[in-house]
Amino acid sequence: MIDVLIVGGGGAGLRAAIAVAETDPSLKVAVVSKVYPMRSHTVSAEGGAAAVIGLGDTLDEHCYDTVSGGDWLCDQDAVEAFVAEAPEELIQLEHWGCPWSRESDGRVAVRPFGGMKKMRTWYAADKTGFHLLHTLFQTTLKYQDVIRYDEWYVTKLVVDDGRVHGVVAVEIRTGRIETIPARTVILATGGCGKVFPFTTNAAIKTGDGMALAYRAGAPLKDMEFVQYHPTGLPFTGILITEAARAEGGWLINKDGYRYLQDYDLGTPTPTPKLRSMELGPRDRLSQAFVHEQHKGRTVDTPYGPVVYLDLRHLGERKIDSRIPFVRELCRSYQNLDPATDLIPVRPVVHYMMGGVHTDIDGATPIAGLYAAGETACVSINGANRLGSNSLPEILVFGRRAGIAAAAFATSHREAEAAAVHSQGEDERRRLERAREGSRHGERIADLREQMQHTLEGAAGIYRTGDVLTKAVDTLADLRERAEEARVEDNSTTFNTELINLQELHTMLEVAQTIVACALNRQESRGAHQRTDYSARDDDAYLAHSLVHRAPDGTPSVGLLPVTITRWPPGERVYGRD
Amino acid sequence: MTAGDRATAYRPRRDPLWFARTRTYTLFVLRELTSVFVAWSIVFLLMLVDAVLGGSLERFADLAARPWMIAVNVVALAATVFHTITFLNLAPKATVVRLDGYRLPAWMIQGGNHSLWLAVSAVIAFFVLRGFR
Amino acid sequence: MKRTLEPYLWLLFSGGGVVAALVLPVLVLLFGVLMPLGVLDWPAAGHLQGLLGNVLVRLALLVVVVLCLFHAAHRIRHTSEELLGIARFDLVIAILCYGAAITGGIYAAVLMF
Amino acid sequence: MTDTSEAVRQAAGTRTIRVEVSRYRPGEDTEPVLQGYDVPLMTDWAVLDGLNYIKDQLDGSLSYRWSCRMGVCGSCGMTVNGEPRLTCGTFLTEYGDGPVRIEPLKGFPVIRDLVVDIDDFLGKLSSVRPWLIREGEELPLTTEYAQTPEQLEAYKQYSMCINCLLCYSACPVYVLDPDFLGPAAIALAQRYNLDSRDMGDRFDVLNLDEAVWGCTFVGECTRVCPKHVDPAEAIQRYKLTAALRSVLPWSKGSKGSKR
Ligand SMILES: Cc1cc2nc3c(=O)[nH]c(=O)nc-3n(C[C@H](O)[C@H](O)[C@H](O)COP(=O)(O)OP(=O)(O)OC[C@H]3O[C@@H](n4cnc5c(N)ncnc54)[C@H](O)[C@@H]3O)c2cc1C
Ligand code: SF4
Ligand code: F3S
Ligand code: FES
Repeated sequence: MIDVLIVGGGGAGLRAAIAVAETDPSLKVAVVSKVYPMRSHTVSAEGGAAAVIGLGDTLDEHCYDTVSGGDWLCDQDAVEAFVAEAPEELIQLEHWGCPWSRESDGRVAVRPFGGMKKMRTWYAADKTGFHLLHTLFQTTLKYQDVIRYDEWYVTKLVVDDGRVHGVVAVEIRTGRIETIPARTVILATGGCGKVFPFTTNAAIKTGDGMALAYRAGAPLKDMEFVQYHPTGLPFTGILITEAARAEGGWLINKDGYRYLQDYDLGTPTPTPKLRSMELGPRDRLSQAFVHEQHKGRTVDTPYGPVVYLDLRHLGERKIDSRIPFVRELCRSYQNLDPATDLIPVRPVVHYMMGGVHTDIDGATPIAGLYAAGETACVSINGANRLGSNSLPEILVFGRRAGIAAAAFATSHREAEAAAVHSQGEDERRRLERAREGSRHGERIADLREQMQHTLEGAAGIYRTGDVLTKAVDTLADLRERAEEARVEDNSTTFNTELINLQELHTMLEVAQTIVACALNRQESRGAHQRTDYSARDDDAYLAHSLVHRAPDGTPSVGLLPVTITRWPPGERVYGRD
Repeated sequence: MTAGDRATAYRPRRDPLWFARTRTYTLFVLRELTSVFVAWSIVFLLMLVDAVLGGSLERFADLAARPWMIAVNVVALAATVFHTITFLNLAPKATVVRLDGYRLPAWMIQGGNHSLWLAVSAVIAFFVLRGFR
Repeated sequence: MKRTLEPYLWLLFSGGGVVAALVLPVLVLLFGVLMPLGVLDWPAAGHLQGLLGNVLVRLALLVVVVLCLFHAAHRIRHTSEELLGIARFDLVIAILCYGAAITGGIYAAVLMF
Repeated sequence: MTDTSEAVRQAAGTRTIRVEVSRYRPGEDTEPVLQGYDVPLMTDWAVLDGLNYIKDQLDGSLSYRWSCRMGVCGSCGMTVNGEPRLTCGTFLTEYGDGPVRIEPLKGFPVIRDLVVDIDDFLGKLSSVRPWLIREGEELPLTTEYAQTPEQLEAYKQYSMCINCLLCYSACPVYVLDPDFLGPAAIALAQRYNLDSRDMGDRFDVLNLDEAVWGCTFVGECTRVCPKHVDPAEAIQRYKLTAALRSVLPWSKGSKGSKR
């Protein structure tokens, strides 16, 4: 029997695993991941990780930037815990060998980032997530007792009587379906960007953990808050990190005009100014793009309208030392050189603020079930996450969840529950039936594509009641059709089609909650902008959306008050001192 | 994972002609085969030394002038030159020189090596051809 | 800890590689190509005897011979194993290759001293 | 990520390219067979987009690994026209009129179609202790170990490895002898050896016949590495370190050169 079973080998999952191993080496820890841990999507994070390390910076300022950046939808107790622990976590990573970029005297270097009033973003050139994940992964190799289930796909949480008892998972390589009993489970499965057609997210980001928890009866929170990043490469959706703007890049429209000055984001200065212009928050920058498009000031390309990111004035040296990966990506995927050419960019789905509802220790309402990382919603990101807050978040709350789960596992030493066997058998039969395949139904890819376009149309940067209402029906219909989807592969060995089908189901589940929450929130806040309710409405909606799965499988949305400690709701001000 | 699961994996057979598959593999093998001519050169040198010490230089000169001998030695020359170039070019890989924390670029080390080669060759030629007159 | 001879063999191989690189091309060029072709005249036997009469020259020559033979032995051992896929006979091949190199070295020493 | 099907719609009527994919279905095939598909030849398409098109539109039973589609997760390595490549960073147009032949990475057992077994590498990686080793008192979590940009530069390149294993596939020594520790694992050992903060010693695992001494400096690992790690250099450097340490037992080799 596993004491702490972690679903997900990304930054959050690995940090949790180490925390458990260090807390109590006698506990049995396992990490189950559908890809080898170092392939997890944390690997793609580029820009950096925020944490206060002196230089005239204070914890309060980081809190304020986070809370105002999140349009006051953050739980402030969680933000305070997060900001207080982030520096230790990043130093811990340093002690484990993370190659942070340095000042000439040997101290860790920091750079500015969007929505942050001080320079507090630590970075490892522009491959921060890559170095962070590989450092964590290589460090976990030291803990030889951590059991790894690499390339196992979790399909179900075994929950009975309000208490988690383990998971059911498929070993992708052999097709073996197994029930793994566990005293506690931590979900660290990352985000769900693949619900949308155009995203920076990897193929694996299909919202599995959110759907697993939701189906098992745990609520999801703030699912309407989907972050668009203002600078994605057209076609591929590859991210051009915010660090490019932090180092001094400009956003210009088709007339070469720095258009952000028209959207209450400050006045242009030649060098970057914190919390101003290109260093405003992502929601506001992405919204500005849509207005530019309506004014006809964007450039049309086969892959939709774009504006340009101009890095030419930074010069080759600075580009190569600070953001070499940007140059590499532009060269290999866009066939241009940012030192001499403009980079075409457009907003792209990037990050999920919402997720599994947890408290500040990662605990969900189901006993023994925890969640951390992008899949969770501890509520530090509110209505809009600030760039570089997510990497420290996965560390801080990965560790917290690990410690909390370890404590729970130590104090709850019951034997295996009967439910483990019966639920495991049911799930096995369901999966085996799915694998038998069907030559009829529609293609998985076609259904997926319809879902993605439905979401883009209804839950994009701007939303409207009618369209959302229609999307509710479309998604319900798609769910039925997905039950009949065509499966051509009935092999037991590395059957990726079977996995893709499970992922389609989880994405549809998540898509429904996004639309339901967006429809329910009749105001505009942060990343959620309703054209039919264009103002923020603190009287009615200074509250989280909490969505449960009703017995008939449809989402049912309620509200949960926001925790305010020291920063009463105010106006979000950028570019004005 | 059981042994049975592993058994289903396909294990490709060894490709006996692997070195012919890409140009770079072939170059590598050629580079390694220069060693045969290095050995030959030493044999040839020892024959020369034997002749010089035994007073039979004439006979050695006759042997060396046979067309097949010349052919072998032309190939040996090409091989040893190829060896020299590849060996001196690859030397900076093992010896990373740092000055002031920054790495000396490879071309500098390579340039130094090749200059040394020319110098040594000149000295040897000098002694063989006219030294101790 | 498992002991291995490889570091020593590799040092000899590398040293041999450097020596071979620096001295062999010019020697082969002179004695193997230019002189036999008549482009250059053979030096007088006395001149060469004079050179070899110097003990330092003989010592240097011995070092060149031994190192180059080791270099060749090392590479021939590895290349034959890779080329022919006979790494499982490594021990035998190694004994043959290095054995030949050692024999050559001893022969050279006997010859010159 | 890539919105493949929309692009396909827009390009209806454009040229196609023949893609030959190696299929191996255990139980059905005794050895891999090539299966041909016609894929739209889009200028922006990577080989991986071609595979996704096949999987999504033509044949759902094709298996391969991929995730990030931006050359950083390291999962999409395959043999493309005989060369080990990251398929997300290799473009169909490079192969003009085709055909493009896509096979699994050479040198590894094939689990299915384009998926190979890499567990062997993970074991080797663990064996070189790829983590920072410290002795004595730890600094508290309020202070970082100082490291100057030059000290960072000394190992940075070796820390860029994405574990894509193209280097193993290209190395004839590894392909002939799977016991060889191999390029990436040694480069990652050197990544820590050369880190000014590390106090560990990896001589026992690197100074072995099947570790650095197995390498005959073919240099293919470096040529195919998409991240310019230069594992060949890492290995040759450790050979020198290990050799000096063997003949001069008092020299602490790798550690000495660090500071
Ligand atoms: C391109 C890009 C750039 C970014 N840059 C930054 C940045 O500069 N700064 C910043 O702070 N944040 C950044 N972010 C956000 C940040 O990287 C992510 O939010 C964070 O890495 C998420 O980590 P995670 O551990 O929660 O999930 P992931 O790293 O996504 O890991 C998820 C894990 O769960 C496993 N898994 C999922 N489903 C299952 C299942 N059903 N069964 C078994 N295992 C499963 C996966 O295999 C994987 O191991 C960026 C994001 C992207 C996409
Ligand atoms: S060294 Fe290069 S080729 Fe080898 S695994 Fe690492 S990144 Fe890939
Ligand atoms: S290709 Fe192989 S032999 Fe050595 S230099 Fe690279 S590991
Ligand atoms: S898909 Fe991640 S490296 Fe190619």
